[in-house]
Amino acid sequence: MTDLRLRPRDLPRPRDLPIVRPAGTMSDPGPRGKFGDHGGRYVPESLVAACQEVEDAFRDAWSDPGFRGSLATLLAVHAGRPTALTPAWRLSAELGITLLLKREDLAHTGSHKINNVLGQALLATRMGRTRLLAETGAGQHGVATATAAALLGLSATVFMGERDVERQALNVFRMRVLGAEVVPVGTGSRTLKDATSEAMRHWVTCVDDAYYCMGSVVGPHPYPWMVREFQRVIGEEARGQCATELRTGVPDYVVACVGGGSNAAGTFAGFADTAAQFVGVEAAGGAGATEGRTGVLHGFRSRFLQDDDGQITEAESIAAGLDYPGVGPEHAYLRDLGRARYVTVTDAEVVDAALRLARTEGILPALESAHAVAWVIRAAESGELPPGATVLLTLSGRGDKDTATLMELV
Amino acid sequence: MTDLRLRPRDLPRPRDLPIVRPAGTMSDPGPRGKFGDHGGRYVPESLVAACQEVEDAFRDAWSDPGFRGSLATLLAVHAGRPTALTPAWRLSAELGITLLLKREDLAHTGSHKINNVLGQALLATRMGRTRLLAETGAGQHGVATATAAALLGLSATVFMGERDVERQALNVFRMRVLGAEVVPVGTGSRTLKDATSEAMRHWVTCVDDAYYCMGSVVGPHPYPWMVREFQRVIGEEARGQCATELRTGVPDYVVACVGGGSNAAGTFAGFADTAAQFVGVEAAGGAGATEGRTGVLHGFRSRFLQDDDGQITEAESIAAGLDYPGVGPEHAYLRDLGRARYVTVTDAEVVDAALRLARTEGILPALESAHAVAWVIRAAESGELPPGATVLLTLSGRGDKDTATLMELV
Amino acid sequence: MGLLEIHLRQRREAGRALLMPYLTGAITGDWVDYLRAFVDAGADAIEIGLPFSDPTLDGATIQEASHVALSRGASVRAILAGLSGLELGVPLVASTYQNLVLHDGPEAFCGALRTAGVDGLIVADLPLEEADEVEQAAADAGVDLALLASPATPPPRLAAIARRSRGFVYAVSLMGTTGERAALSASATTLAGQLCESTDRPVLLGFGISTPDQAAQAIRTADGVVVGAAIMRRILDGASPADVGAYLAAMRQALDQEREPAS
Amino acid sequence: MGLLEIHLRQRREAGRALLMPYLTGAITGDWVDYLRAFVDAGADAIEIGLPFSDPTLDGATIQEASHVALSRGASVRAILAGLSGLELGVPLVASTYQNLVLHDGPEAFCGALRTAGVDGLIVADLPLEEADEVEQAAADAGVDLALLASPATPPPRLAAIARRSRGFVYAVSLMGTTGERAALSASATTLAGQLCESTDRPVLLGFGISTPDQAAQAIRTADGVVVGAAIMRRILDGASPADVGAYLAAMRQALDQEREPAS
Ligand SMILES: Cc1ncc(COP(=O)(O)O)c(C=O)c1O
Ligand SMILES: Cc1ncc(COP(=O)(O)O)c(C=O)c1O
Repeated sequence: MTDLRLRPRDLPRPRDLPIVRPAGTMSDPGPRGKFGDHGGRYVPESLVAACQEVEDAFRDAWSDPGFRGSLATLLAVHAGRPTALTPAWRLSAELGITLLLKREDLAHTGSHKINNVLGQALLATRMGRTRLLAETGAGQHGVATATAAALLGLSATVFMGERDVERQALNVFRMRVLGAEVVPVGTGSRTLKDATSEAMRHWVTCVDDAYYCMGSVVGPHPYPWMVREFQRVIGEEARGQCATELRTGVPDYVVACVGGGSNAAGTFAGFADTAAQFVGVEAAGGAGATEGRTGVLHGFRSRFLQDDDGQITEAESIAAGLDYPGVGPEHAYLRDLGRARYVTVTDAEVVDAALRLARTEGILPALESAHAVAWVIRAAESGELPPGATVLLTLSGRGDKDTATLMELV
Repeated sequence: MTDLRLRPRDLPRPRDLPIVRPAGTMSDPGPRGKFGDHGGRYVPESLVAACQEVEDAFRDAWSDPGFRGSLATLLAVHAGRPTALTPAWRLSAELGITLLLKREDLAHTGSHKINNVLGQALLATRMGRTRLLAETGAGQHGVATATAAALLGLSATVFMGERDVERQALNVFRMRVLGAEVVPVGTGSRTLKDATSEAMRHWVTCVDDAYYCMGSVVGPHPYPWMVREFQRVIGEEARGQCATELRTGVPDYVVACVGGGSNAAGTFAGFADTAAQFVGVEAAGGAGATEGRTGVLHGFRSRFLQDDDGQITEAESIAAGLDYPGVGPEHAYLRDLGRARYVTVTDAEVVDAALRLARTEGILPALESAHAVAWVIRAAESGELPPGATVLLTLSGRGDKDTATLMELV
Repeated sequence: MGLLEIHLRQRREAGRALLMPYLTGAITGDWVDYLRAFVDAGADAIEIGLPFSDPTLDGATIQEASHVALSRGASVRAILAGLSGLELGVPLVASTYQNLVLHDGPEAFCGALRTAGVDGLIVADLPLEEADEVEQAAADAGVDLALLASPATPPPRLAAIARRSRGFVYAVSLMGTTGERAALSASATTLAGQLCESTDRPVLLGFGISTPDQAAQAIRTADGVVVGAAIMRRILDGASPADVGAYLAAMRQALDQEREPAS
Repeated sequence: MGLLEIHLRQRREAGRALLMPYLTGAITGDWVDYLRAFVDAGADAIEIGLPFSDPTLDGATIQEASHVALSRGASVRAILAGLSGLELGVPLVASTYQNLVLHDGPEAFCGALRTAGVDGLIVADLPLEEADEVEQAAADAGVDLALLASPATPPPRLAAIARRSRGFVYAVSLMGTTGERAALSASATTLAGQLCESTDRPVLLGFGISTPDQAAQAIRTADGVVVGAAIMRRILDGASPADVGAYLAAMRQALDQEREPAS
């Protein structure tokens, strides 16, 4: 290691990065973590102190140029940031619009999840934690968590519903190869919702050595805010890239798929102070923002799919990463404000969109990301998007993981 | 498309890129395409004119800043270049060396193959061809070819051995989703060697509309040279990145795996004028450069695995991409010159190395790339690499495609 | 002071260790019979779980119980209807998660509790900071909102919880979920001790208390115990109201003996 | 001028259309009997394939034949040994791929041909630019190295090929691999015409010629034909030397008739 300028022991180290302190929408939700009526910290008393510790550590880290510099370094040298902005030439021509793709599929491990996870893992290290806990649905967040843990020498325990363990055997194996322990969860629907519940139950038992690494802009304060901040890099990079690629500088529309909503939140955040119209695209079967009603789950208040008795219902989407019955609290708020719209597309539209993008641009998107593509196609073809409109779309991940699913359908 | 500065119809377009005209080793092999005794154009007369056309077009394009600019644009906006240079912190510390990874696994489609394919596809377009032909083994080159074809609106036909079609069902499906036709080849060993033969047979029948897109630094002149030039971007980027990361500027060793040898050639090319020691790592079961003897196959003279009668024998490696009985002619030449060494590692060492990199750096490499890692580990642990040595290793691709193979073993 | 707290204070002042058994509402067709058995065995109050689909503070047993009850069609409405008009002689405390409180709104929810004769409320995922609205609604309806304290709660915050809690303070004995445990944790005694020092409100210790011995040990510092998973485990395994009654009676006896060892 | 070319020129000058049947060496145990049948049916020369593992210029039939022969243990050495001392009365032309020529080196290879009584050589993947070394070795051994010309070869290059070729010029009738075809391609006639105009060396047209009619049509411009896959297909399907002889005799007759329609 004698000849390496960049060393792990240099992490975190100061860098002269200016720290952006955003104001207005999509800024700091304050000590209560409130996005309008949403958000908050609805956790058992046993977890209140742990959440507070995470919040304190994050506030401290996020205002420390050293931490920001280390994270920027990891994102660049390990995760491959900045990711490209790809003009979807042929699809744009077919649709009569200008479609730009922010290529999170090119990030290490294949989706935007790594941005957040590297941030949280670095924070965990700073807090002296030696272990990461996480929930995962499709396995993308689990793989990212296992990756960050390996990189920083932490151990990782990932909770995953038994049904997902079966459906996503390859990702389970990837996590294990990366050294993570995968715990199958047999309760409830045996999918993401229950994996999250179980991870929170486990967290209570080990708050002193374990750090809970949440996979989306959900959970108790400070998670929705912190994860959005760690995903902000998507929007900020895209903002700069659009400024170069587009004559208008800012796109007319900013579109992303919404499961919990982290890739969308990170993207929107980069354009919060612009006139760009925000569109969050949900799965028809997991449309927390579009069809959910106010509720509390997993530590936060937001919109959730529920039955008439107030029991949470199961989400059902071809995209495992969108199989969550709720939506991040900030999305519920952006919807209340009218700052963002939330729309849904069907599984069939999603499969068509994925295949179309593959054939026009040579990019097979994750089925999650294909939701955003599907909406743009529908909206352009129906005239809802005016001809010539400029659209930035975050392609949150690559479709390799979905090949088996597609093979059964096509 | 009204608001997009970067348009497909702008391709190719001039850019003020200086055109590097390298001299000395790893430069232009001349009109005969000779690397010492190796290389050349050993094709049936029916293909001579086609090869000449490709050579003429490539010479013309490669000296045209417009072509180079277009390619650079495609590589940046579509394939995600430059790729990161990642210090392998934890493994370096364990081995007592400085190991830097050139991250071709982060390139679009998951390996370095896209660099070459975008170059050739752009050339095909320039030549007025409407169709790409390619051979593929593991399917990485096939997927890259299908991707480039989709992006540039070309059709693609990919020849693949029947055994590989079975073993690599997911990549076959990816190619088809991208719109390519996959032709299973049932002759001979029903793997890469035979797929290549069959693709060449097919090419003879359609030289006027089809462009043969070769997947490595093999084949008749100008392919070994051209593919090396298209892969040179790996070495040139790495050269610049090493200059920043390493106090010495240039690494002591430059290491890459060798199937046909394109990722190695592209990497070496960036360091041809330095004192860096080049090491090409072959599969013990596919060691054309290490154990092959002089021969001619698929249009070029080089080293090939052969039996006592001069019949080509089958390569056998856990890494499908290294399952080729020969090696690019320039590698045979670099070996003759003593400029590069070629070594082998066993399947068992490769699996260990892949798992070790996953656990220390959070990067699961392609089994092909894990060959290079395996050699570095062995050489560092045996003292063959002096303590403190600086090593640049090209990580040619990601391991996702190999998960099924690993699952059976681990 | 609400009826629940008045009742618990009176019993405590009478020298009695408090016993609050738990039942997941509508766990069986004859679930109300369990409540009667609880009273007969000497319960001082009864906690009724209003089952939620995603009980993040509950261990395997109460998760299973919630699941069974929901599969049988349990709902807040149906359970409260089942409680209405029961004259058990001890106060009832509803226990649930915030999503169900929010469903018709805290006011309607607390009003419904009142109507059903429920005097207290526990919301597992409603910490101090988020409690205002429910606190107000509960107070308006005359329902005591009992807050939870945990071993992770720092002392100043413990005081605030004790101050704002109504009915009693629920001391969570350990860092974990509900469920039987082999022994009472050290943290249980510490927490109960801290709480009893900072408030004269009844302090009930819960989570993991499974045996008469553990219960007896618990009330050396706390005012009483909550017994949940140990009961539900038996019921899920087929125990009748009489069986559970016998189990609780033994616990009652151990508690009484602990308070008055001589008699 | 080598023996092969002298022989072919003599026959052509005698007004005879040249017929060169092909056999994959060692395709069966009695493979030499096929050669005798070829001669009896009126072959003017015989092409002997030295099978290579990776015959990139061959279609399915000759690929299969090569594979069968190699599976039976065929090798250059064994095939040449089998040819040694055969007195067939027509010249033999070895046909193979460059890797086998290179294996012991062009000199040793050509020397071995000479020793076995082989007068000519065709190397499928050895175009003009790469031919020097083999050309020299062949010349030194007194073996005629016949070069191939194809429909894609531009005229100036055709001339160079015709000039440097020895024995004959092999005109590849179409852009494709060896194998039977339903009809003679237009490119065949064009190419043979161009070649015959630019050289007086015998021009043999090959690739795809399968029927007596096609052969007759071919020699309207070319000096003769090579018949390969059509023969090997029959042998792979079980045809005996006599069967193949009959097939070739019909072709011989068609050729003769085409040259002297009156007689
Ligand atoms: C590729 C991809 N996109 C999107 C999502 C949804 O997450 P979020 O809404 O937080 O961006 C996931 C979750 O697994 C994912 O894997
Ligand atoms: C990831 C990867 N690395 C290496 C190779 C070998 O090719 P080359 O030696 O041309 O770099 C392949 C071929 O498929 C590959 O997929």
